[in-house]
Amino acid sequence: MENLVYIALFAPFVGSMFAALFGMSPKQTFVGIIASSLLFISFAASAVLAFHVYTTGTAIHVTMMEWISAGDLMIPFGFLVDQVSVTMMTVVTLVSTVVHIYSIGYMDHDKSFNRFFSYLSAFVFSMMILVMSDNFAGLFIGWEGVGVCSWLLIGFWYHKEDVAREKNPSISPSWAANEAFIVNRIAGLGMLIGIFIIYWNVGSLQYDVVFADLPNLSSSVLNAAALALFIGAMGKSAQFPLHTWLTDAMEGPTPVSALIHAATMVTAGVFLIIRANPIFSMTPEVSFFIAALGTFVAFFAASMALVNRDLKRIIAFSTLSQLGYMFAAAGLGAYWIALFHLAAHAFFKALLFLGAGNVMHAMDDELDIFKMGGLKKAMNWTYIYMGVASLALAGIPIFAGFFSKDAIIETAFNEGTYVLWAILVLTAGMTAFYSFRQVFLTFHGAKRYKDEIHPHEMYKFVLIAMAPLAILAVIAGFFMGGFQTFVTKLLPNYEMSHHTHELIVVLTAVVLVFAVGGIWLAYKKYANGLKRDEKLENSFLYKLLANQYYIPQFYEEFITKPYAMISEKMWKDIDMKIVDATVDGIAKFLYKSGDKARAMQTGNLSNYLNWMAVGGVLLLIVAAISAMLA
Amino acid sequence: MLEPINVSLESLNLITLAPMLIAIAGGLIILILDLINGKLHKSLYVMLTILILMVDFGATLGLNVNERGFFDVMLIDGISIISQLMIIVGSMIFIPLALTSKRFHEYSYPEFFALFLFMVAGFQFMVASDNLILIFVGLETASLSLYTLIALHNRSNSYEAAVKYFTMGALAAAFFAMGSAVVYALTGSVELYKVAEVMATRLNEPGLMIAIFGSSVLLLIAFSFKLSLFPFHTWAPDVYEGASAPLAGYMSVVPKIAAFVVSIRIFGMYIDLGVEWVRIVILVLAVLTMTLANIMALVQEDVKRMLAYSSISHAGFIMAALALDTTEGTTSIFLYYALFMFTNLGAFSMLWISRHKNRRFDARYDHPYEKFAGFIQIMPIGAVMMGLFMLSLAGVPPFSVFWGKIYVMQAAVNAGYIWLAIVMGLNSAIAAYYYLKLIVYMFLMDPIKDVDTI
Amino acid sequence: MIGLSHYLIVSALIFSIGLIGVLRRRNLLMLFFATEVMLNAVNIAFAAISHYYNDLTGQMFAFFIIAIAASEVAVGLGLLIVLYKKYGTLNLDDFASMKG
Amino acid sequence: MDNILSILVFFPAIAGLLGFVVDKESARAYGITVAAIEFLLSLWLWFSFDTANAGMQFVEMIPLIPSFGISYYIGVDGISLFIILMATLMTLIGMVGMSTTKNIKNMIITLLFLEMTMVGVFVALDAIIFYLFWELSLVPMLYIIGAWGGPLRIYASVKFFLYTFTGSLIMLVGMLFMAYIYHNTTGIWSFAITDWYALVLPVNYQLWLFVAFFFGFAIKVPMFPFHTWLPYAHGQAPTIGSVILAAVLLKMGTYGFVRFSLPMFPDASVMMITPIAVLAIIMIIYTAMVAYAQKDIKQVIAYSSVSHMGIIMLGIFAMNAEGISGSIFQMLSHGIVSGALFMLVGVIYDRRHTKLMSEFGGLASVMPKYAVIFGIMLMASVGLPLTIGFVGEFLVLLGFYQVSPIMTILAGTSIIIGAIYMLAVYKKSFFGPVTNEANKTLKDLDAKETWSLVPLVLIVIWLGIYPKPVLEPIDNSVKAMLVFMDKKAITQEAKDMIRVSKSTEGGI
Repeated sequence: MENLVYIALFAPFVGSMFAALFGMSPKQTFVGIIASSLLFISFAASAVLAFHVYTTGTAIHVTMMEWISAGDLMIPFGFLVDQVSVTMMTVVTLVSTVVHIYSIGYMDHDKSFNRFFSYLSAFVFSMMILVMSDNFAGLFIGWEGVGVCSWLLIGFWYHKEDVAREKNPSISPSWAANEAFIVNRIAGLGMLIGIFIIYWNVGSLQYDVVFADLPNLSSSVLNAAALALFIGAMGKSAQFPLHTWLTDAMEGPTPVSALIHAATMVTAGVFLIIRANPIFSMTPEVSFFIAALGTFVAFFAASMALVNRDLKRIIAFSTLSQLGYMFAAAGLGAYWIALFHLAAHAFFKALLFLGAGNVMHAMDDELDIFKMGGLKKAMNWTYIYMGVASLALAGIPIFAGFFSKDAIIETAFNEGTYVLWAILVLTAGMTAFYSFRQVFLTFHGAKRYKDEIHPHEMYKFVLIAMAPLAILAVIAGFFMGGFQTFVTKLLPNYEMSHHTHELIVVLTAVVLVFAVGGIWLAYKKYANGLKRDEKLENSFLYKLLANQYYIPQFYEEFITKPYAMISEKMWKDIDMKIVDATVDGIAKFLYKSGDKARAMQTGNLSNYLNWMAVGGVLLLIVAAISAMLA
Repeated sequence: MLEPINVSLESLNLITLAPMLIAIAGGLIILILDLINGKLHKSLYVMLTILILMVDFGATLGLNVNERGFFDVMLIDGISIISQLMIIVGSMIFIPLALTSKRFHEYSYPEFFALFLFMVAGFQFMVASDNLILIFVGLETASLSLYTLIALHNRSNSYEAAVKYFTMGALAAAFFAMGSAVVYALTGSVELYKVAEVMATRLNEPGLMIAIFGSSVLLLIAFSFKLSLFPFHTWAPDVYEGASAPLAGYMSVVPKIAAFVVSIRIFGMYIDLGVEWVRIVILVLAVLTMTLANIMALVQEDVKRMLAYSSISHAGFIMAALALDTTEGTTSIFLYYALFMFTNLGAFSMLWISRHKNRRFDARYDHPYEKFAGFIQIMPIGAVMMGLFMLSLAGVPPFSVFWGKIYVMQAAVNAGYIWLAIVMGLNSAIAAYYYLKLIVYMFLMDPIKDVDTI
Repeated sequence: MIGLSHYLIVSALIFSIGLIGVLRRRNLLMLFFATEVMLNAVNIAFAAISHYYNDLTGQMFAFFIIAIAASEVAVGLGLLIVLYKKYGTLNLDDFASMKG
Repeated sequence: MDNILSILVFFPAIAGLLGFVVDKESARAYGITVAAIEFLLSLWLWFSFDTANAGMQFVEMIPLIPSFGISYYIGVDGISLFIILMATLMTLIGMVGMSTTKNIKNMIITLLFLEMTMVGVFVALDAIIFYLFWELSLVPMLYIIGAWGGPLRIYASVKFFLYTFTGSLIMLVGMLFMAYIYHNTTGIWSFAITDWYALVLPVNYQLWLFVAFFFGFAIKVPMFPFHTWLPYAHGQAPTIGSVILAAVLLKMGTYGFVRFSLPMFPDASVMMITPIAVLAIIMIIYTAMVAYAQKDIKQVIAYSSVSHMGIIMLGIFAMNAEGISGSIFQMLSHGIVSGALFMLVGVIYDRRHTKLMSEFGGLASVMPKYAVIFGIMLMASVGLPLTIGFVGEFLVLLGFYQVSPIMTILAGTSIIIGAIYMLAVYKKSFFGPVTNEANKTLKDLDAKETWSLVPLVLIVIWLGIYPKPVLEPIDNSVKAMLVFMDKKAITQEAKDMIRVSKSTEGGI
């Protein structure tokens, strides 16, 4: 079994290195194929491991070697395959495999094809480290590793120029990449602080040691650690106020968006909360804060998705919103539900993104859904896939999202946090609306795209590769029970109370009414083509939403620009004019006084003789003073 | 009234006089040789002078430590032997430079060598006696010879220099004489060891403080002049500029050794007696000297003048060690000067070697910095040597003056004068600038071509 | 009765006069005279003190001073002659080619 | 070979002297060979080094001035061993990648002398010998900056020399005072650092001495506000000068703190934690912001050096093994990474004769290999895990967290603002379309450059993944030092603050 762990972990790495070998050469299809097959191997290994863990119920723990040891600190490269990590591994490798195969088709015409696979596999490797590590430092390796890969992949088309924010809200791929990296670094600092707190209070960073030692810690320490770790999670999972990078990250190639910015990396924050659930379950205040923030983000992101016109950004907002759901669940203590939603979401959201990728491919990279329409005929399969994914996202029964999301909403009710519950229900309706607004605007109605564009369906193998995701998006929900028994061997179980159980039908019905209502509204408005409402589009609220509450502008005006300005000032005014000038000033002062002093050297003998006399007097004075003092 | 005094030859201990007598005799031999044959080449005189100095050196080495001689006016203690040796060695290094000269004719005068030997004898008298009369005679013999040697350089600047030096020297001599008179009035003796004894008994007499005060200040003026301490240093830059480069280097070292030895004897006595303000006055002088000379050296355009100011600053350094009046302090003076001697003489000699007949670069100066621009390309070995001398003067380890510097600083620290050590350190840092400036010109700049000044 | 202190006062006065001469005079020759005056003031002091202590050392010192003053004059005048030949003047203010 | 240290110190110097004879055309090959032999010798030193022994090894002692207690006393422990290795490595790499052609022979000879002084500083166990090499290292560097530098080279080199010289003279006074106290207490003159360690000083003496040494070290580091010589020196120095300056010379300052200040003045060091940490945090944040404002790539890296040195300073004063070991490791990592970055800037400077970011853009398209290596070094510089940059930074911040959480958070912003300026550089120069016509025909790395950079990349990754071979000896020596400091400290605060690792609690 140990070998399988290493195979699952290192197969993507080998794939990445292999692709990197050809990184600077022209496109080689076999690079993509080999990378994909290696990922499949990794997936297979993960699946076997999952089966093993499922059947035996025991975790596999391996320690590869020592990494850092200094003082009392000892950090190994240790890997832990238990119920939680094996779930993540399977989901990650599965989605990754699909995305890899998809990319062979999607990146077909890109000259940096090989490089792309190198980055993509490297990402999977980092993600695997993140989920498999048996200690916080190892988690942090993966954490930063996925950050870098995300940076590389968002900025994959680095050669694009910066444009004004009005033209492209993300300015340029390289800009978006840097934004993502820096925002994640802010969160990374929080994470590091969390690690420090844990180390200095426990003396180790191993999960098992730390969790065993938690009861000995004071609540303030626990709160601080939980909060710091959550700040880390906020960055990676793009929670408010660190959310802006996620929509900008859509500058990357679509498979990247599907894999990294929907299915896997962004859920790392949720994973962290689940992984560290012993800490969070001991800090109810922080947990509640997480739940509240999650709920807020769910609503907040959904509201922005309502009016957005960018195909990928809508999905990005929906990702953000769903992450909010997951945090809400995790914050309320329903860790396994959060994990379940995480997995289900990974399937349908990746599917949705890949579908969007197909559309982009067909539309010559057009992203504005106002300029699409009527694609149903040309892209039947894509239409079906996206429809399925949207149904799942909207939480329509039998689809995966129905089970997972409903459970979260019920949890909110069950915990007695009715405000959260109400918001989540409302958000569910909004989710249904914007998902179907997008589907209808894209596929229904008359065509609004330019005539020179000839939409066509994606390659066959790509469509086939997407099938597993579609199937899972439909059926994943039925494994909920099994999943619960599986992961609750490790995670605390969460059952609805009796009271909730009684009301379950009513609760489900309420959610369904909102979901179906949302779809119906979207259908009414958009199914028969786009009818633009100038008045609405000019209203304050619409503009506020369309401009993402002006938060990016706010950041630019109040953080980015002042930072640049202060930096400039510090350099030119403080460093040059004060610090350096003082040093030079001392030198100049000495030099000037030299100039003054040499004036005594007139060259005139008479002056010199006078100086001697003056000197004599001076000596007398000094002598007199010192004699008096003595 | 007058009783006949029987003087036995043994009690005179004439051997103590031998070194000086050898030098004087040597000078006379040279003069006589010139009388016999006026056409002898200077190389003969150079070698002869070296030989005489060698004999002198040997004679000094042969002296027994802690003896007195010649009516007890000669004092042969460790200080006197070591300083005599240093004076002779310094002179021996200086003299061969005469051989290199082709264009300047001062070295072709045999009188030059005779005067030089008399001067050496004068210095030796100064250091080998604690009798104020003999010190005075030695001082004047040496000084008068030195004035003449400067004037022999035979340029209008050198006359001006000689006259400036002479006039100020005469004034200083007067102060010295007056100071001695006051000491004599106080104690009835001019032998320093007796003076110390008598003064120790009279130190607490009321009203005498003024006299002690006067004597010390007058003597201090005289020696501050010799040691070129601020503000009695004014002659030094001009005289160094006017004198030939090696002589300037010589002046910055050897006469100062002699003057320091006398200062140690005289002012050491005062400090030992517990006259604390002498120490304070000397410290003030020392700090002023090293600092002001340093900052004046910063702005010099001429390397020779810069070196002049730097020598003044170094003298300030040493003077501070003198004020400590500890064994270490005194030792450090000799160590410092021994190391400084080679370096500074070397630096001045390099100026001598690099001289031009015409002032190509500057209307006034012989050795402006511009002249040394790109020196490494013109004269690589010379530039490297000059660079080493500069680094050494700046106190960069492991070059010689660094060791002198830490010894002096250590002495200051040990005597409890940490602030003094810090002042010395900061001054070394300031000084590094102007030494570095020359290095920068020599190594980092390109030669200036086609300068059509005079 | 004229005592030691009177001699010393006279000596100090003459010394001061000489000093002032040195400081104020512009002509080199006069300046040399002034230094001679100072040395002679010292001689007076030495002679007087010598008498007071009934000790010959002071007189010896005075003799040496006289001798040295003489040689100083010899050297000094020699210098002045060359200088005069070169510059045609003995005014101090004219010799200031080296400064700074 | 017991005298391997002496060989290490003097081999390059003698080779430098002999180098005068070597023909100009072959000077480069000669220099590389000598540096390679020196590096192999230092590797040998590492292999014969006893990792388990935390004390001084390969000690040589020849009295020079016995009456004054000055001796040629050298030795190496885990703390200095790797800095020596880095010095020899960076000299070798620098020479391999060197593009200077003007006066190449002088350059080689100067570099070899510089190598002697660098190794000398790190092996010296006698304060005077230490000081000697310390000061002597200024001279070759002055020459390198002054002779091969940019338009302001003379100003920059003189400023560098005088600034550091001033600081070290104050340090010299401190050393002399230390020797004096030692003499007063024991009656013996000694400048041996190990002897000085044994001396327990009253707190006020410790403070004054600490301050005196501080000036020497802080200017060298350079700590805020003494850092302004550095941007000039780097800005004007030729590539090789910047590489050595950043990689090795700056480390002398921080090494000095570890070698002198901590074990000699434990109480004063503990008392000075807050002031030094404040300065270090200012260094970290302030210079990182200044770096962001720069227009010139090299200046960015120069200021980033100051920022990283702030991290190192912080770690040294963490007073626990995590922080100090991390600090020393960070010295190595900063040496290698900033050295590599300066070489990378040199690569582009050789091609375009400009270092202004505005001149570039889109380099990743024309020079992919260059972009990759730059990218790796950038990531190492911002402290990405599994690169060398992370280990040190992580340990330092971890270590200092124990001292002050708030200050650690402030210092930790370095991982954010470090990323900001480095990514800004990368974006401006490497990303975007190739707008400047002159950049379209740029050649990618040639063999010479690749050969000099690839080893560094390998080290960056190797030590990022498996730092143990280096970290372990460092850690052993640091632990021993902490035990010693704890034993020596006289005030209770110091004893409380100095944290002895559990594994060494019972003493060594």
